[in-house]
Amino acid sequence: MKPLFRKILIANRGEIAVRVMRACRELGIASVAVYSEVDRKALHVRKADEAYPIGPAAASESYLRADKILDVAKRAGADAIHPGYGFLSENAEFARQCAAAGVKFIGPTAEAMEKMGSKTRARQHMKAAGVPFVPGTDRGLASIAEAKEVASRVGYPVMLKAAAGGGGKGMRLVHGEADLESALLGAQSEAQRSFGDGEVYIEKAIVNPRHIEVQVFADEHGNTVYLGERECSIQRRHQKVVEECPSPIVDADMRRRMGETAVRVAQAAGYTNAGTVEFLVDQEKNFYFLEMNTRLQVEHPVTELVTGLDLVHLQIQVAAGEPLPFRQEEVSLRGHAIECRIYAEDPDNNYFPSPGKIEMEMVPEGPGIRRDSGVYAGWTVPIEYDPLLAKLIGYGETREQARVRLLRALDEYTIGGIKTNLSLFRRILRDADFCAGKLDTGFLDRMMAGEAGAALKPDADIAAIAAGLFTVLDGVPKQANSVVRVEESTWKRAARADGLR
Amino acid sequence: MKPLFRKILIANRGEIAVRVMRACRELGIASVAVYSEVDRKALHVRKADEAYPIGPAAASESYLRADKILDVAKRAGADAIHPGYGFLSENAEFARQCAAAGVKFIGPTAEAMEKMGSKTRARQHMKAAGVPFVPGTDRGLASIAEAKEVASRVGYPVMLKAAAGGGGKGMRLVHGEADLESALLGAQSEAQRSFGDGEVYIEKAIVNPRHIEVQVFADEHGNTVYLGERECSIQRRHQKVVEECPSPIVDADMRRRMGETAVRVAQAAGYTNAGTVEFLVDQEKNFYFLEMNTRLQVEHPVTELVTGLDLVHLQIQVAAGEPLPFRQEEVSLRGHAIECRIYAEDPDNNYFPSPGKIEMEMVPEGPGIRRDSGVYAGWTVPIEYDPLLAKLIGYGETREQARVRLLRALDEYTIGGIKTNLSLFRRILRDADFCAGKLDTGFLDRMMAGEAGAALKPDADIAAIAAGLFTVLDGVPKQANSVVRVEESTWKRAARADGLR
Amino acid sequence: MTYEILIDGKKSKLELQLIEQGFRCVLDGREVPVDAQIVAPDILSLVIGENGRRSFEVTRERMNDETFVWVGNARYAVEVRDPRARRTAAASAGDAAGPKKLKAPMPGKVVKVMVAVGQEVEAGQGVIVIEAMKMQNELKSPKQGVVTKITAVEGTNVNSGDVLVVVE
Amino acid sequence: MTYEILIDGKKSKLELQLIEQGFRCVLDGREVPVDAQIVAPDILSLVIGENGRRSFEVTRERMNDETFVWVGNARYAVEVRDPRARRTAAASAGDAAGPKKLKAPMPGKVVKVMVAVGQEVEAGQGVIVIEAMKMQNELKSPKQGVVTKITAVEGTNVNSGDVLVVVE
Repeated sequence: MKPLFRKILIANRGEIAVRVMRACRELGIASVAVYSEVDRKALHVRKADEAYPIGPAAASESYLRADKILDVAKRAGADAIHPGYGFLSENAEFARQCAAAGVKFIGPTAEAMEKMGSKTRARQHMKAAGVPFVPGTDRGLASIAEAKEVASRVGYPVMLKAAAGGGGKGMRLVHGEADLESALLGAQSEAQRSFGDGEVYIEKAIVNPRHIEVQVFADEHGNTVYLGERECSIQRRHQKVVEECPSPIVDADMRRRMGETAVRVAQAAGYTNAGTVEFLVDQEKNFYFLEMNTRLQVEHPVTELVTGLDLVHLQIQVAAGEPLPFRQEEVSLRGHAIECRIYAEDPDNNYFPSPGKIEMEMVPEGPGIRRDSGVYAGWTVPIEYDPLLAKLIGYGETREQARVRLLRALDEYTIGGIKTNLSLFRRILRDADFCAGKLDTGFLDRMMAGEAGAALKPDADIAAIAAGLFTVLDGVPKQANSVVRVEESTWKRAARADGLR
Repeated sequence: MKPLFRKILIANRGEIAVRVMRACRELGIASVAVYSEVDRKALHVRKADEAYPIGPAAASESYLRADKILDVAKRAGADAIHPGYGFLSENAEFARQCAAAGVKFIGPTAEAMEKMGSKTRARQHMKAAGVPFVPGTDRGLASIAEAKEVASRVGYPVMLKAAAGGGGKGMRLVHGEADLESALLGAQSEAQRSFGDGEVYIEKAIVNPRHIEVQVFADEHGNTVYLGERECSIQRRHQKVVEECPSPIVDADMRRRMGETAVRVAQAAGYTNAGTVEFLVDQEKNFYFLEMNTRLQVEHPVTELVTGLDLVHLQIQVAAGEPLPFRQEEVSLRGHAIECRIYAEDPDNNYFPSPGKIEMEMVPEGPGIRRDSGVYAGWTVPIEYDPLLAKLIGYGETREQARVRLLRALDEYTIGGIKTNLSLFRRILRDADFCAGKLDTGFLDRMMAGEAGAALKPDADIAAIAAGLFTVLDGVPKQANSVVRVEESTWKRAARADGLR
Repeated sequence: MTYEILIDGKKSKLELQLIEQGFRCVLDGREVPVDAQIVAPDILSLVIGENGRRSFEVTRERMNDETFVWVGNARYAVEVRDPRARRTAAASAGDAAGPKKLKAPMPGKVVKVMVAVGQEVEAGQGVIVIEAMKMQNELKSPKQGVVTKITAVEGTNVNSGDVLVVVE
Repeated sequence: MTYEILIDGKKSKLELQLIEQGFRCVLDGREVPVDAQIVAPDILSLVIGENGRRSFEVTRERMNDETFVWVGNARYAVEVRDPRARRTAAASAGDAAGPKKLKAPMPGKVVKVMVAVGQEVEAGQGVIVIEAMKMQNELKSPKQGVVTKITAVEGTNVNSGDVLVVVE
């Protein structure tokens, strides 16, 4: 069998670089790591077949430097580049440079990225493909009369937004017609002040939406499929924290409708390889196109576990020109998977990032548990990059089984030396709304605002006894010889040590 | 929801005890460990909610002592006992004592075990249920004429076996009628000498059979299902080494026929809970009943991965009186799983057991990999028990994907301080016959007899350089403070140390 | 041997006496049957009790100059005072009256020093901003007083536990 | 610094010289660009070469008094002779003429001692049977000679590396 590629450069770091390298190893393809000055000892360098330094710690001087990465690809003789997520993964110019250098970019074409890169351009393409958007106007409102007409047509509450806007300026949430006129005037003058442009338009306000995304895959022969959805409503500071597949509220019919819409989005952009179409879903389960992510997502493992597919293998196969090895009707979802993103952040300090040296790591294993990690005990998590340490994914026959398996795995998981958000997941996974599948993008803020239930610390006595015993046993000399006699107990050594005092 | 049980005692040790405890934790049930004198620090004691000593290292004084175990169950207030595999798991008397003590034995009834415990009794029950056996006679041959008649009816080659036999005494393989008479006389006189009983019978000789088994599950309400098969032909000294699901040669029709036969076997015995029906399969894919294992098998994870079910959860649910939560037609196999049994044994010394202290363990993780382990770095593997350390299981969309994922995981797996058979799996999984699915019970002996291909050692230069560097770096003092400056490299410290010399 | 042990600030008295099969353990006057084994560096397996022998895995974590133990999912700050070293321990226990050091709670880059030497500060007043992983964190004065020393320099990296400012 | 290194018995000469950015490494007269980092105790990350910078993870394993390194899946027996300690190393290298110790290759129980002190044995002749995990293993004499000492006692447990018999 001809190998798909000879050598793949992974233009990334952390868990995703390791995950791609594992796929390369499995497919008999050599892997090339690149690393910044602070990443020489990183796990992705240890796991690679070759490794090249690309400059200082700042990503702008290393992982974002297309020129350096292409230079390494040339030196190493790599015939493909996997960009992972983040960094250069959605950079059309980089994809174009790869093509020019004769190195296959494992992802969509630069053209497809550009079609999706700008929200307004994406919107035009998608409208043409009949993709649903949040109802409203695209252009500025000419009068209060028009505003009233549109608002009553789409239904209250509505959101007024500055056309030139961003950052919440010129935005107003309006609950009924009585408030519309003053809100419009306020929004227009704020927009004028902020952006020098008073144009304001209306969208239906989606209250407490769910964030649900559809995984799509397209080969280079015109075949495009959807691979189920992911529920990503549990977010903090617009960052996903927990994702699952399938969504607790999506049934077979809704899945098909969302999936077919997502496929139309991909086809309208001439999309190839893995991509994700994000939707907002309102409380009546209407879904609206939000944007397309033109790369592999962090949360792809939940889709892998439920579809039984390996998305990175598929990415590499499709990039090598192979057709998708299955048709839409052969894709089936079985069971349920939930992912927790383990971050280096301090739960006692508003989840502020907590880089530093990992002094200890006890990791979970066993039935239904997958861990994709980018770190190890002894590794110093640098201050320069994303705080994602690892992803812990639980699979089960049912959502409930996936949940309890994850809780069991969290019990087995300890990271010492730096702070992590492990305790957050213990709380989320036991939350009544979570258990009931009642999720929306406000879930996490509501949970955090609620009773913390004062971290359970029932074993202070045990802690006290253990603290004393650790102190006593520290005084026991380590054996010079690492082979310990079966019969020889810690106690005998302690007794001898005591005798010496 | 009422918990299934309040507290389960696990009457076992090693990986299976840990695996059952994980299920207990997931189901909200407290777990009770028992341990012998050498197992105080064993992983199953560390993972349990409660732990009780039950005597000296010898299993006959501890793990096989029904009285001690039932006494612990009473003291701890356990309302169920999970026996794991081995030890007391197939001991009908123990199951009966549990029932008498009011503690639920998680497994079949004593009566069902007894029906299956004796091969001749099992054979009678199975004949009545129309289960296929290797063709031949059940009773002694009256004459050479009868022998010729039976042999030509079942077809050559045939096996002559002493009715009172065992250990190969009084056995003869006969390839054609010309050899039959002298072989029969020889077998009869050998049987007479060995057992005081010259009775000899004929069976069709199954040449290079496959060993394929069917997982069955029965609840206490009369529902019995089969959960696919496992191919277990790769054996050494009659011990399974690699198992997979599904079998490379079983198609949907054969699976249904084997499955329905296995269900008839279970029903004929009034069987409940998890059980396995073992078959010999000849080269024409005829299958013959061998025996029934009335417990959870070591290799159950491959069935779990391919069916998406958790067999230990199911065992506990069924033992608590719940009906099976699915019907036969809802069971589906998806993908392929392969298990490697990691043993403490020395590949350079005829795979002789190698207990001792595990000084180092680097374990594989990531997509499609499950590891069920009973050990940890720092643990001393005792000399008294089975050498199974852990099970490494690979899952994939296809058999090939499972295979390459396992090979990748084996690359990530290092155990130091004791010898293990990890290298054996690297060889098996790359063997051409294995890759082609050409398996039978002679596979492993043939492979071992073939070219070892002289263990590949292409990196002696790297080893030499590393050995020197380790020696130099040993001279570098460890920092007193565990916090290492990001900027401070090993080299600077080495330079300082050098300067001090 | 008797220890004074602080768990999350709460004081206990622990007596540990070496006996044939391990330790005799008395916590605040109550005898607790304990079977303890070190299973790996900083990991202790404890079985507590006679009937109802509960099994615990306790992990010790050292972070900068603090020590914590994990019992299951819960993390406890611990301080052990050896009676023989009592004077030292007592002397080093800082109180509100002395100088207080503000230490970096995590590695990062000092992006702003908001005070000057000699300046009066309130307890809880922001004095330093550290950036890590693209987020900024304002560190606050540990007490009311006067800034007597500033070791943090804007634009430089610091490690977890480094002293940044001293307030007296 | 120059070392004599034996890998699976094959001798190499390795020069390691400390320079600004690490080591200058010359193996058997050939300069090899090396970037080495200890990532954990006994685990070394090596990147070798200038173009085609190959990455290796090398793990050191100590078993009884032998040392091995793993490079990928392959395990190499190593012996490092420091030139400054050369005489000691040479002196301790046993040869066929001297006494040879038969050591237990794994922990187990001595079930049979098949020789007596003063008895002549052939190289490869079975002298001791050890049982572990229900399997018996016959240990063979390391050389032809006379049994001068037997420390193994039937029915007792031994550890890996324990001397069982000396043949001279």
